[in-house]
Amino acid sequence: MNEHHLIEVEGLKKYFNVGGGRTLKAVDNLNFYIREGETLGMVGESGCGKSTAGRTILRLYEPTAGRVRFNGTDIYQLSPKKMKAMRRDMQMIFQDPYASLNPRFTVTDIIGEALDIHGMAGSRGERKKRVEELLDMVGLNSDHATRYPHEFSGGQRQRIGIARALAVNPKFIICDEPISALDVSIQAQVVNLLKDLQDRLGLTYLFIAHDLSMVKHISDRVAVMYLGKMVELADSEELYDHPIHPYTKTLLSAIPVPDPEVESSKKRLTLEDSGQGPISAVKGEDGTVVLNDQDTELVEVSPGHWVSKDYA
Amino acid sequence: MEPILQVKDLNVSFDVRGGEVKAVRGVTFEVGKGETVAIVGESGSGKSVTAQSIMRLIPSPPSRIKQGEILFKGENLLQKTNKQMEAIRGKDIGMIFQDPMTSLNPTIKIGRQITEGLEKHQKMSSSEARKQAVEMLKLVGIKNAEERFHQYPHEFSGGMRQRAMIAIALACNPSLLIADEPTTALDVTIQAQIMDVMKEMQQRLGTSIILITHDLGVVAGMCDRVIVMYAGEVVETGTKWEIFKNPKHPYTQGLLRSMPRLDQRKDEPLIPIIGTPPDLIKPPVGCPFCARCDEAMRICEKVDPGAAAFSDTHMARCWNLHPMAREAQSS
Amino acid sequence: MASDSTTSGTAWDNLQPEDFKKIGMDEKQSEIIQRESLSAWRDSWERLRKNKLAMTGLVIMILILIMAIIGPMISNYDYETNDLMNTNMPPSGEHWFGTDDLGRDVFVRTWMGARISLTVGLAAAAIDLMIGVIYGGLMGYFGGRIDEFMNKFAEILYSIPYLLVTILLLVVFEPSLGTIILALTITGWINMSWIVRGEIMQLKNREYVLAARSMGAGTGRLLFRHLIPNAMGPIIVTLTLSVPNAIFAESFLSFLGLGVQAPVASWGSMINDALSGWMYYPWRMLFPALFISLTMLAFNIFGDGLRDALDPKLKK
Amino acid sequence: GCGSNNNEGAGSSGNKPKEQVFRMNLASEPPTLDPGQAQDNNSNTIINAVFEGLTRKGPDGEEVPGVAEKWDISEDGLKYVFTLRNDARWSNGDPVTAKDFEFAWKRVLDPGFAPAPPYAYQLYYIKNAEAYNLGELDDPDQVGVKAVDDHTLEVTLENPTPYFLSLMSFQTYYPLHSSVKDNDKWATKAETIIGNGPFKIASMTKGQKIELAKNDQYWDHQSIKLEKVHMSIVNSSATELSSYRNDELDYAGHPVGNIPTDQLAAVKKQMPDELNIKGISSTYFYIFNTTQEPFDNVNIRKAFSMAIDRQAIVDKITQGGQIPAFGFVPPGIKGEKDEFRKEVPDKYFEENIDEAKKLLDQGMKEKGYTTLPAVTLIHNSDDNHKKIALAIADMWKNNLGVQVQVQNQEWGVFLKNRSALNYQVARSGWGADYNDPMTYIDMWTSGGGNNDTGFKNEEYDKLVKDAYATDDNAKRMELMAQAEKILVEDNQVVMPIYYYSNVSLIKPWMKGINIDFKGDLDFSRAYVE
Amino acid sequence: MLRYVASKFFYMLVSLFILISATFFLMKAIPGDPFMGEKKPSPEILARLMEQYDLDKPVFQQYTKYLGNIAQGDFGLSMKQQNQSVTDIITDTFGPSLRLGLIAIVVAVIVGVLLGMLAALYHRRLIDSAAMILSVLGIAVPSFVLASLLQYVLAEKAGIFNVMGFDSPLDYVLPVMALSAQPIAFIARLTRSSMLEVLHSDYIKTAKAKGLNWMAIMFRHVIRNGILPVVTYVGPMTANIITGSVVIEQIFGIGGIGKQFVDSITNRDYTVIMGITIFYGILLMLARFMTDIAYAVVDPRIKLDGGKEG
Ligand SMILES: Nc1ncnc2c1ncn2[C@@H]1O[C@H](COP(=O)(O)OP(=O)(O)OP(=O)(O)O)[C@@H](O)[C@H]1O
Ligand SMILES: Nc1ncnc2c1ncn2[C@@H]1O[C@H](COP(=O)(O)OP(=O)(O)OP(=O)(O)O)[C@@H](O)[C@H]1O
Ligand SMILES: [Mg+2]
Ligand SMILES: [Mg+2]
Repeated sequence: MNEHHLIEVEGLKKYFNVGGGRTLKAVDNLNFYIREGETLGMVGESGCGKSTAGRTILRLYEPTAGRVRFNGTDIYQLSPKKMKAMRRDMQMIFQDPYASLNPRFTVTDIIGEALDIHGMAGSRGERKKRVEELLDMVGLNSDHATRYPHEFSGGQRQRIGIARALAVNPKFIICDEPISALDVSIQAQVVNLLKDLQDRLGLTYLFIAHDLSMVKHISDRVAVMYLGKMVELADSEELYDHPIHPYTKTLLSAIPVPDPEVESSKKRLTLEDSGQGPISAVKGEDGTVVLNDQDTELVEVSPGHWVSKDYA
Repeated sequence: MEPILQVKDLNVSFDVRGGEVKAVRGVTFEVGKGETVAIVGESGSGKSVTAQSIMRLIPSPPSRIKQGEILFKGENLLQKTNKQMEAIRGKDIGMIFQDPMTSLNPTIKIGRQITEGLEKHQKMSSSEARKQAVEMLKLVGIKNAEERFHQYPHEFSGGMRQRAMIAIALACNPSLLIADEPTTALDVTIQAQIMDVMKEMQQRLGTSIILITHDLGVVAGMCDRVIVMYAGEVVETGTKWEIFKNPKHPYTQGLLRSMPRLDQRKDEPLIPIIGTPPDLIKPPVGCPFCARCDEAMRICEKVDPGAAAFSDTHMARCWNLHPMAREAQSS
Repeated sequence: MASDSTTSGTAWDNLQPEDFKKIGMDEKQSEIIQRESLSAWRDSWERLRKNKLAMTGLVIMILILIMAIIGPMISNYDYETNDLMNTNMPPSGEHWFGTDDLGRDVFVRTWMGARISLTVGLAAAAIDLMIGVIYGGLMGYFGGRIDEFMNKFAEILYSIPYLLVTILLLVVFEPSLGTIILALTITGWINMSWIVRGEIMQLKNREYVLAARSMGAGTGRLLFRHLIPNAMGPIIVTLTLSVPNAIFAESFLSFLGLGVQAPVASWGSMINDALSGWMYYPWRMLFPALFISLTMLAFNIFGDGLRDALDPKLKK
Repeated sequence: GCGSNNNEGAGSSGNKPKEQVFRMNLASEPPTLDPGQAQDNNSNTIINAVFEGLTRKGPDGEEVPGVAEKWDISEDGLKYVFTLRNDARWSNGDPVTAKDFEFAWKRVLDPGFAPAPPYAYQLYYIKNAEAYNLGELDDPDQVGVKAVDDHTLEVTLENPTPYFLSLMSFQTYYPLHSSVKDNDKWATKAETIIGNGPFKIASMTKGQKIELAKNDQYWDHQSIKLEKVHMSIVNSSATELSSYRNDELDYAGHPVGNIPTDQLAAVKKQMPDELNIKGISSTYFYIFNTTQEPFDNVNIRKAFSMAIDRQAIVDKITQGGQIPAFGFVPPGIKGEKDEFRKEVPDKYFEENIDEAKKLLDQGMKEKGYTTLPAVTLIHNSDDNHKKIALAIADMWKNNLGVQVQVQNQEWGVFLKNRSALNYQVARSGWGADYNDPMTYIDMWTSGGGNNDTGFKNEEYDKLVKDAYATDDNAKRMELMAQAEKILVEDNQVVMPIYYYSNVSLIKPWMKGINIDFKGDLDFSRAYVE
Repeated sequence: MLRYVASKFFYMLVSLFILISATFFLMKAIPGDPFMGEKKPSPEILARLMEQYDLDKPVFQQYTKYLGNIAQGDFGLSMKQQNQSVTDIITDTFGPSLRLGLIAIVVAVIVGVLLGMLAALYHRRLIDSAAMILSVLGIAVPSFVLASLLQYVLAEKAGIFNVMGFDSPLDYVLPVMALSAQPIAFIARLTRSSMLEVLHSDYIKTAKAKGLNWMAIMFRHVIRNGILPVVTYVGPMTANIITGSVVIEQIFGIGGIGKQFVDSITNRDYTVIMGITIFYGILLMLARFMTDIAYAVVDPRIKLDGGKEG
């Protein structure tokens, strides 16, 4: 890890038009950077905009406003052709290992597609070799190459997804809840694999999850999102030990710990529940957009620990 | 504690194209009055099938309850007629399903979905049922219950829907509540709230709960006893203290080990259980966990282990618990 | 629970020490996949094959197809030669399906009619497929303004009186089978495109599509490699329905006198010719009607089976 | 058979109506009930029942007094003076006067009348009628029709016209009530149709049925026995026959309906007494395009015409007692004394395959063909036309060895193609407007509006012109016979196929129904027995 | 809501305009004119007729004039049926088609849904197969064949009904049967498959877990959710059926708008063609609109002015 900022996100906004002239501010003014070789964890309630943020950073969604710089280049300014080339450097691993693999493709085709798109496989043989190499890298063996996704277990599928992401030798991978859909006993396999790959290939991750114990385990720094905004960002140890924002605190207190002793002595915090999910809170009753009134600006309260201005 | 539910040697199979899926194989357990029992286990290990067999809700065909007894308050549910079951469902046994998004009828108002059961079982008039339902909504922590009563499920957030589900399941004050992964689809904060609601309800109404989950964290916070299932079998049961502090079965141990602890060091890798569970069309002859087990021995491949008891409440099925296993290893 | 007792019948005692030898991990294959490897298409075919009803449909379709090919060859008659001395003869050893009002052999005409009707049906379906899938695919893929515009266009086309278009086509082009097929497909594809559109709209938000996009896949690749193949289930069902629909539509054109040119017959035109005297010469209507109905039936049940076979939801 | 299980038992005689009502079917809706506008059978059938001209047709086709009690014809045949009866009344009770005739006729001729009535030419026999109608003459008073007083109508003709009197029972010559003057839509509503015939319109349901009721104001209402006439409007001949069998109709078939040919054989067997076949003066024929290959050669035309078996067509296909035609003018048309066809037999050619082959060879030689160019036969979409065309094409194939493609065309397209001479062989048919051979002969003059063959023959034109000019009936017939010979025998411009017949079914209890030479249906004196 | 209706209305106008233009030029491109016949009018008369109906002008001029007229609500006079206004023709002939069509639709929906529900309830049993075979037959027999079979068997042979006519209520039976057979079959199949899907859904399990009996489950939970595809189908079908089936009208002698339309095309009765086309276009658009509303009524998740929520 070094101090080079591989990814810089500035004032990123992504609004959705949800009909009736209403706007849903799924991502509202994100500002952060990710150092090269670092893992930035991102946690938050379901629907708070984590996936949207991830997809917008990869320009799978066109942003409403803001800038994302990769190695200093603003990717939103790139022409389609340049953008396509840029995609080699930025990849994504998806949440649902069942939905993210085309059921009608063989493993070879799934992994090889990226090679085809970028013209990275000269001959058929070369392509095959590369696919086998990738399978090996994620702990699958080469006779899996001709099979179809439905023949694999969830953990294995997720590995295929990882192999696909690795095919183009990316520098940066967004992992969008890569383990949420997996069985507890399998999750660890995938997390270990991701960490291992990072060490070997020097990858940079944005790791999205809502399982905080996992996030803490894998991340160097953690960002907490709430209702489309980032409310706290700090080194993972620091964040877990000294949470400041009330939502972070609630979140931490809600983590179930597989230990009856801890659980029975634990005191849970609750945010004053508005009775509405985060989504409807944004929509408002009369169709107008209700903005939550927090200030979106983060201030640094201790070195590397940023929190929403109101709670600083 | 007197048992309210006893499941004895339950065997359930599904007839599918490739053959017979033996989804539940000889499951035996009991639930005491006012007790919360967790059933944990890997996906596909037969947790839901067991639960739905109790309610007699598994679709038949393709399913068949091949063998066993389910005694609810001493009466065998498997011998009840459909009509008799209708009288028990919802009234004596309530059930909450995994996915709050799909388990509520999208075209019927929340309130109506609660009063339905009340009208049927408590023979209430619609206005009485309504009052009761609003009461229930308040009880599960939904504010503006009167207003919410008239809303449709899609106007509720996930957490609220699951609360509504709880209100439906508990409306007739059942003596047993079966909650099949009630929080898997929700995020941690909401999950915590739902668990609180359930606990509170239990205290208030004295309900027995069967909580199905694969999240050991939830179990630790919520339950009295734990049943660990693997590949259609019960591999370990015990109080939560016994299971968490002194797990005997390698699967239980592996499960506990694979979860990261908050105090765990960064460079300390997680310890996964490698491999995948067996295909239940051809369940292995020996121990079903054998293929994934670090401690597997020759016998494990050949013979399914019997139960070894460690206390009145703690039992596990593993050859390693056999006295001879220790001898063989020490030698 | 009693200690040291067994729940199963196996003796817990009475074992040999070597049974308790550990087996190393390498002795076990950890990543085994039990199920035999089948491609998604093969898998669907397997399931289809086991569906008796659907296979019956398929067999009927094939039989009719075979008869359409060889039927006219195995008869001594041709479809157009009149025999005014032997009009309206009931079925006999001489004329298996009887003769019609010009003394033509109904057997030969039925199978010649099958050729025409099936050609019309299959060709119309194929064209519907091509246009409908591409148009619907583009609507669904792009969404938004483009979708709205294309959709409106389809809607308007849909409400233009079809009869006018047909007559115009028959005037502008030589009346021929091709013209009839063209007339049938000019609005026929719209339904298909709506189905494809709906399907693509759902599919395009699937994560594997997003994944392909994140890899830099272009529109063509997304549409033809990812989206359309996965919408194949509903497409095929619609397709199997559009074959018989086209056959019917042609028979309606025959009813209005705009169908195939005599002496060439289609099932529809044969029925139409026979309609006014069917009480006296039922065989003239029975055979073509029977085969239209059988074809419809076969296509319908086969289509149903195919949908089941292709539905990923039913996949285990 | 067709024994119905109706309440009252079996057989067609079982369900006879209890009142004096006549139930029939129209194959299509009459486009107009305005006598000045009507051109088709359906409209005429109703108009003939609702209106009455100066004369009407008697049971044998002769002219009997209608609104006119008597008439005088001048020596030169150019002036007719009609005396109207006193008791002729409109259905609202107003008297029918000579003015009503003058008004009606001039209305049709009025060049400003919209829409322009296509049958205005039927009035062109009247002096200056044509000139006025075509706008060459502005003063309507110069038209040769004049109401001298309420009961006297004076008509002056352009040329002597022997059949003029018969035209008085033709709808264009019917009177109109003065109330129609300022009501464009009078003919579209039952209430505003004021007639002077035996019946009045009781109700009309668009596209579905028309009901007539007896008109008590009619001068001869004593002879009218029917109280009501029900006309359903159904296009399907199978349905028509089916409802006839089911005793829902008392009459089925021509001229306003149809009996499916496929069922004729059965009908003949089951209901021989109810079946009515009557030859009428219409001809079914094919025309050759004489301006296009290969039918620009007369021998080829002849060969084609001689190579078919007309008897087989009428026996096996049309099955309705039609008569094979070898001439153009059909039977039933008056000649000098008797029918024209009896006086001038249609022996213009004979069917002869060998001869046909020879002629074909000869024709091909003349044209320098080794093989005949592709031939297409067009007809408009209709079952009967299709069958006949197929049979004829098959005969040509068998007898001449030529492959002819049959093509049916949508009505409008067909007409367009035919009149644009965009065809080789086309179906055609012609019915009489009036009872004289001229209605058949004059259409083939060079450039005639209905001459869709490209046939141009000066001799023919001259014969027609001469026939028009002469007032000698024998001479006229002679000239027209010569013209027909040129048309059929010498040039074979048309290939006659058969003379139509009127095929209908009449329930045994229906009496007094009359069908005239044209096939027009007259039920005014019918009754239920 | 108002906004929604207003924008819908605007789109309808634009669509209608395009429809009118397309149909107009299409119609004019077809050879023939309203005054043709076996006997042609004389050239002078023809010219006069053409002039009187503006047919002698350039097509574009005719088009603009026509647009102007319909903008004022004047659909003109029929060119074939003298002096009858197009509006009258449409109102007169739409009545029977509408009556017949509505009855047929009601019958089709009731019978179809019942049949489909029975089949779904007895999935894979005898009743299921019977219902489905019946419905496939409904699809497999061309309607004109069915109509003449019905006429022969039930009217001519059994004598229960009249072969034709459209006066007494009994006269509706045969055409309704012939007209509704196909929709019944389609609706039954649609209902069956969507009911099956609903029956396997989670919320039906919830309902069962409440201890409801099957009647309550069926009528309260299943039907409403299972009916959506039927609603989708019924919308355009309604527009199609109430605008008349040429075949059925022709066979049973019903003076409906379907027959009228085909006749007007055959006769090149331009004003009537245009009038009915516009009328049909409006009906179709209304049907779509009604379908949207029906959707919103049946499924509370669907909002008229935005997609689907939740
Ligand atoms: N294409 C879209 N159109 C409209 N709204 C969208 C779209 N995609 C996402 N949203 C909305 O944006 C908000 C943020 O969604 P997002 O998927 O980013 O949340 P998330 O934090 O990833 O949640 P989860 O943990 O459930 O994955 C949600 O309210 C969602 O409904
Ligand atoms: N309808 C069915 N048809 C065939 N097999 C079934 C059916 N339902 C369940 N099974 C099989 O029964 C076994 C047990 O399933 P069950 O749903 O009880 O698992 P579970 O423990 O609840 O898993 P999860 O945690 O994923 O809910 C699985 O192997 C599954 O494939
Ligand atoms: Mg997400
Ligand atoms: Mg489950």
